[in-house]
Amino acid sequence: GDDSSDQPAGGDGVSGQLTVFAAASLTESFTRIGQDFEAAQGVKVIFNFAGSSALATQINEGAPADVFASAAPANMDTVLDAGNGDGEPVTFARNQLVIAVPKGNPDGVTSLSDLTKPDAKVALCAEQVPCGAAAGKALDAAGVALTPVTLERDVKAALAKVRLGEVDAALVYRTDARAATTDVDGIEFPESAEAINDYPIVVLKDAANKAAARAFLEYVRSDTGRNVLTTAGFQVP
Amino acid sequence: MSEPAGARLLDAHLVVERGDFRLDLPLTINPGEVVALLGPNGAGKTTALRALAGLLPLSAGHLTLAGREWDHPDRRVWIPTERRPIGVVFQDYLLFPHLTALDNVAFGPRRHGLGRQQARQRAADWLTRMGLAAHARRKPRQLSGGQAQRVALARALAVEPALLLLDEPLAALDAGTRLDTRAQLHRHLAAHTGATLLVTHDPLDALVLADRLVIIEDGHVVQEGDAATITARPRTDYVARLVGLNLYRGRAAGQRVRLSADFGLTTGDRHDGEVFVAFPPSAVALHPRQPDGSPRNTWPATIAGVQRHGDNLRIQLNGPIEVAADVTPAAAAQLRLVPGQRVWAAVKAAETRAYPAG
Amino acid sequence: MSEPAGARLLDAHLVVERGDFRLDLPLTINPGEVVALLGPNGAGKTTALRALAGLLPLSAGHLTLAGREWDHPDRRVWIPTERRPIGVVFQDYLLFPHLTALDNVAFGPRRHGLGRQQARQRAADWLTRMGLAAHARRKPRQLSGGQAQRVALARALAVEPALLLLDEPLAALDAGTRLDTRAQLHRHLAAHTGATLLVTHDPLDALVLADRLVIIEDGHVVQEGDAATITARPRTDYVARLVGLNLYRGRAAGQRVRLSADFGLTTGDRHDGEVFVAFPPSAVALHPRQPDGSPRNTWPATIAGVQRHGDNLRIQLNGPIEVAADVTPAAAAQLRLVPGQRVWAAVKAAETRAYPAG
Amino acid sequence: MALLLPAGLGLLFLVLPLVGLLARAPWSTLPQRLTEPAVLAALRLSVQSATLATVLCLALGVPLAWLLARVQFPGRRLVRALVTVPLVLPPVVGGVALLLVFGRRGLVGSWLDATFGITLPFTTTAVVLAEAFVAMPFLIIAVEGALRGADTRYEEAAATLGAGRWTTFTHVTLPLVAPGVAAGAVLCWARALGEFGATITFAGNYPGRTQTMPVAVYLALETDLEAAIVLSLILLTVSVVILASLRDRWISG
Amino acid sequence: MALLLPAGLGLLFLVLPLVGLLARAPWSTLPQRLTEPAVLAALRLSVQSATLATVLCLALGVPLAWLLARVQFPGRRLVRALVTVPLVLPPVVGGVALLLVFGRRGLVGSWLDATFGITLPFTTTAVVLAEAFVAMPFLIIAVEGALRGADTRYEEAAATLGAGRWTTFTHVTLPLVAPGVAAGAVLCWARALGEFGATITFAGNYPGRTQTMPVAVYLALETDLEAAIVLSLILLTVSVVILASLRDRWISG
Ligand SMILES: Nc1ncnc2c1ncn2[C@@H]1O[C@H](COP(=O)(O)OP(=O)(O)OP(=O)(O)O)[C@@H](O)[C@H]1O
Ligand SMILES: Nc1ncnc2c1ncn2[C@@H]1O[C@H](COP(=O)(O)OP(=O)(O)OP(=O)(O)O)[C@@H](O)[C@H]1O
Ligand SMILES: [Mg+2]
Ligand SMILES: [Mg+2]
Repeated sequence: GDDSSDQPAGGDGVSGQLTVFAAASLTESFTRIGQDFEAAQGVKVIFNFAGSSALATQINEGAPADVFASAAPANMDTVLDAGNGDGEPVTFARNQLVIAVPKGNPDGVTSLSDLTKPDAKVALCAEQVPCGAAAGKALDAAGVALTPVTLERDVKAALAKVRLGEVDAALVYRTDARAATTDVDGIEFPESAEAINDYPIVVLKDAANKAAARAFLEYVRSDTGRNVLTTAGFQVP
Repeated sequence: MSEPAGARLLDAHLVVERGDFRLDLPLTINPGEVVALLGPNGAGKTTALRALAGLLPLSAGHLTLAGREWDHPDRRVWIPTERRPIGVVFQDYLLFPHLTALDNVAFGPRRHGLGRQQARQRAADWLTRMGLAAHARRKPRQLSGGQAQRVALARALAVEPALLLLDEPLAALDAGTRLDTRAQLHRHLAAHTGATLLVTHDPLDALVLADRLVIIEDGHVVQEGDAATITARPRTDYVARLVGLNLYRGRAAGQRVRLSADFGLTTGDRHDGEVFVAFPPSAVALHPRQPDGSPRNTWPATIAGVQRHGDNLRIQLNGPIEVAADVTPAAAAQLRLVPGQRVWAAVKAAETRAYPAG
Repeated sequence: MSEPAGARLLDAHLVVERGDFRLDLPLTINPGEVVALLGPNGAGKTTALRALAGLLPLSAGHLTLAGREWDHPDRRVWIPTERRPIGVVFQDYLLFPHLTALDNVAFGPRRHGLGRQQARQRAADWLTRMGLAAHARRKPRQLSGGQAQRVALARALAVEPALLLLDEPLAALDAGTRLDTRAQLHRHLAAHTGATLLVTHDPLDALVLADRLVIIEDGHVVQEGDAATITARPRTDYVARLVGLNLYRGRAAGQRVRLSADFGLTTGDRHDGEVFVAFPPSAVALHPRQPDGSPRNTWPATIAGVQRHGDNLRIQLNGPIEVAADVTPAAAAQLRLVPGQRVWAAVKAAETRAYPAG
Repeated sequence: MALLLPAGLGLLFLVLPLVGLLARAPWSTLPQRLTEPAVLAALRLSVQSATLATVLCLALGVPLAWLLARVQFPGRRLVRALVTVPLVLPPVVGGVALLLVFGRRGLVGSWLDATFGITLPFTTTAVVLAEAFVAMPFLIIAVEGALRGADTRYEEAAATLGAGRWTTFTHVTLPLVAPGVAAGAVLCWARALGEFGATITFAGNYPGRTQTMPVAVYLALETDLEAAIVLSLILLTVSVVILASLRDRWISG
Repeated sequence: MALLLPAGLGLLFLVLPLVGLLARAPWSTLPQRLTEPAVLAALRLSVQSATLATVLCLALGVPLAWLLARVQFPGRRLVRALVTVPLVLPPVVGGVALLLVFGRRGLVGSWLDATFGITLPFTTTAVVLAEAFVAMPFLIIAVEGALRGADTRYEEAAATLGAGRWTTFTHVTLPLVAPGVAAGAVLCWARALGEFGATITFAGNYPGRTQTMPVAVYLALETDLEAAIVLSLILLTVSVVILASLRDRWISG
């Protein structure tokens, strides 16, 4: 293996290497933040991006990690319930639903109720995943009963169905719609305020490099970090 | 049969059950002795050979070679095939298709501890002896049927086995090669101090190569002994056909033998009680009318079939007894021997042989 | 050979190349005729049979049956195997392992358009004729070698082929069954209006079953004709051994034939030029000292080997010519015939036959 | 025995993880899971669609395997390589590829939609197609291997008896390679039964219509590891029981 | 030809989706992708670990297949059924199971950690183990099928020449079933190469250490569908080239 051992110390008394387990939907933002952090602090950051639930399982089975950034509070709770968190998690980002429609909005969708037309094909996320839970809440708030053709396993899959033209609309996160502006338009709707998804982050109990872990947490919530996240479409508290 | 027990190299009583079929074969072979196992198709020859090789376990009985027990179900003794010092030529050769002829023959010597070079050298010697030096590098698929069989023979002999088992080793060879290979085999078997069991259909192979013949039918021994005895005194139809004799069973009173309620023969020998009567097809003369003259056996018969048989014709006759007769083509033409024709058959008493049955 | 071309059912010139080996065999068969193809191992018999069956394409030449071209590479004509009205018995049977004996035999008739019931009925008839009715429901693995071969024969005959191809159909049969099966085969072939090619090693099979013999060596015809001619006048060592004669080639001047620079024989026939000389092993007499008396061929020889041969012994002799001699066991005992012993060989001129070579 | 040691190690390696799952499974919830209608529906759909996919693979894949094993034609190497494509393609990408072809806007799908008004995605048919796409190479490669190992002289014998290629294939070749076909079918069925990525991508996830057990397991994993383990064990038990009963019958038959 | 039609259909069904991918792929980005060090690292890791996993599967799986095909022992039916477990287990659950056994807190893993200080998860070894676990059944079933199809009388002949079980196995049985073993190894390698769920769960997703191509494809799917397609096609091309060159050599050898 070419895994680097202790790096020369730099910055504010933090050094070495840092392992961050982060939700796959954070791949782009966290990669950018990680690079900035490395440059600023001289700490080598290693990411393990995967689904939040898989990460939670890995952590609970003893994976060597310092920080866990989850895409949903539920998976964070799994880790905390097993006693693997060090302190309280903080919410560093929020995501809001939009209606993704093909570029140019051919069906003229403007609200959730437009999705209930009989021949409209709609993709939602499954209720087990955060975007599905959020969609359920939003639909309840709007008082709209909707029968989707599919309950996708994650928001990217739902978005892909729109991009490939298989469905006429899908409820996805604003960040995802923004990343795909070449193919889709994101239509904001008021009820999405009722269904906001929080991204919590925490330092782990078995962290080998707690100093660097805390520094990373702070860096994510610093202006630099917030900037990256906002650009990607997240709301930051 | 009458040797002291100590001289026996192989001492076995093979009992094997295979579905409906049951083999029950006592068998002993002395050092250097070649025993031929003959019998009609399905008699159990291959079954016996497989039991000796350890490819089929005995159901009962025992199998001992040189005082060492190989298989004894009652005592739960069992030596697996690969630890038995045997060599086998299978009825369909079973040459390893992925190895050359040379490597097929070298396979056994390698397993018996020779180095690669030595084993190949020995294999090359054997192939040369078999006249196959030019084919050493061929794969079995590129060999003709007879070439393959000679390679199989070389493969079995190359391990210098204590018990050599041959399942029709010469069946696929052409007449010339057969003569040579038989001669080679004879030379080798004569020098061989181990026991040899030869399964064959060809009486000539058995007569040339074997010291003793064991003939089985339907899993049981029907006759056993040296070639001369068996040739002279067959005891079943199968053996009679094997050695080319007409054979009948009957009740003797002096020279007269009654074969059925209303038919009998006069024989050259005197006996009393159950006997076999045998005479060769060439001893049967055919006549258009009842012959008279010197006292002989005569009876009317109908021609059932005619075949060429070497230079002669072999005539199958129905009548009070079924009999085969050999006549020259000239005689046949003169007698107009066609199926359905009625003729008289005659056999001189002096040409028949009678011997006790049972 | 001398029949008008119109009478020929099969008219072929088979040229096949297989690696180093080249078969070049002109072959014609008339309706109802049985031709036996004989030759040593590796001569190309199976190759010829496969070319006729369409399992190997010709490299050159042609193959016509009943005026219909089956294979003619020059004209790009090719009829695939399944559309040729043939029946084949393979050297290793190739019974379908997943079908019963009955279904193996019924396979061909089914393919030739019979209904399931009719095909099975015909198959059952054939098995009964082959004496295998009791084994109809067995799978090939449960049959003995000879039983399997009879099923293969029934399978080939059941399609009533225009060209019947037999690759050693009787090789695995025991002597008794062989006689019966040969007789049945003979009966069937006699009734068969198609052409039959029989590949065999057994001269007896060839003599009994075939109307004409074609003998090949190394892919080429060396002799061809009816049994009587070939038996009387072999032209190669292989044929001589096949028919059991000693054969030599030499230069004749009257009754004297010079075989080598310093050895010659006196023969019964008069010729001039290149001739063959043949005589049977039984014509060779052995003497402990040079015999005198009536004019005969005598020469000193050394015994190279002794084998039993039927009731007699066959002695292989070295000397100015290599020769086989048959003597009775009694004579052998009297002469003390052991390898290395020096004797005198004698052959009467009247017992030798000379005929032109080339 | 030099062979028994690695064999035992191999078995252990395959079985230990199962033991791990069994140890972790919350057995008390099993009866409740087993009576959930959604679980039963997913189970039935999985078995049905895997079976249909296997039938489809047999119908198309066995002839293709025969083509590869017995017929010389130009481009055979390429075809043989192409057959392995779905093996290596990550299943999710395979699902995307299926959408690109059979989807509403796809190469074939748009034509199907315009001509017959058929749309495949989000239907049970799509589940079968996705599973067949992923599982077919297993069948083809196993059957081709068996065909190459079989003795072609039996086919020659059949030809001399008047059997054409098709009859020879159905009456001689197929019975001879039956164990190989059975092995291939087992692989194919098992792979189809466990298929997840291509299915959820091409057919989506709707309970009772396109939600197979692996999809249900995946979604359960998002919230509840124990529930996912129980569902997996149910799927496993059903398949092992079916395979065990079928394979021994096929093999001995 | 009644066989050519389904064979052609089957081929079309396998190839059309590939055509769809090729049509959609952003070819202009290909050169840039191919020079990205992360892509090359993932490609190398994928090929290496799939090859190692295949070697491991051959070493353990071939003896196990022999055991199943040739030795009568009580519980053989059960063992045969257990072998198919990883086929049906959703790969992610397989990864969880591996964690439960070989993880730092796992049945075997905790002992390994305490005794030797070895932790398997999140290492390249873990990638190989995860791939081997998922791919081994393909090898075992293919080889068992080949062994059952082989003529056991050659093994009898070897025994009469003094060869014990081991020598018979290596010198006679294995060469005879070489095409079957090759087919099984191809299946196994391809399955290992495409493996994703168990790998990312058991070994994680560390570039250069455990990030194989399928894992990279998964991550690319999160951001950019086209990028995922290009990566898949790269993986595909490499594997097809390797398989095409290897298989024809093996089959003719
Ligand atoms: N696997 C089997 N199951 C049941 N019966 C069998 C099996 N194999 C052989 N038999 C039967 O056992 C008997 C003896 O067969 P075996 O092969 O020993 O005969 P054989 O004397 O060698 O005949 P051949 O001269 O034709 O080779 C036959 O009746 C045969 O049908
Ligand atoms: N596949 C092959 N490739 C190359 N040479 C072959 C092949 N098959 C056979 N031969 C060679 O062709 C020649 C003729 O073989 P063929 O099988 O026709 O002989 P045969 O006359 O039938 O012999 P036998 O009486 O031993 O069966 C032999 O020298 C053989 O070695
Ligand atoms: Mg036999
Ligand atoms: Mg031949």
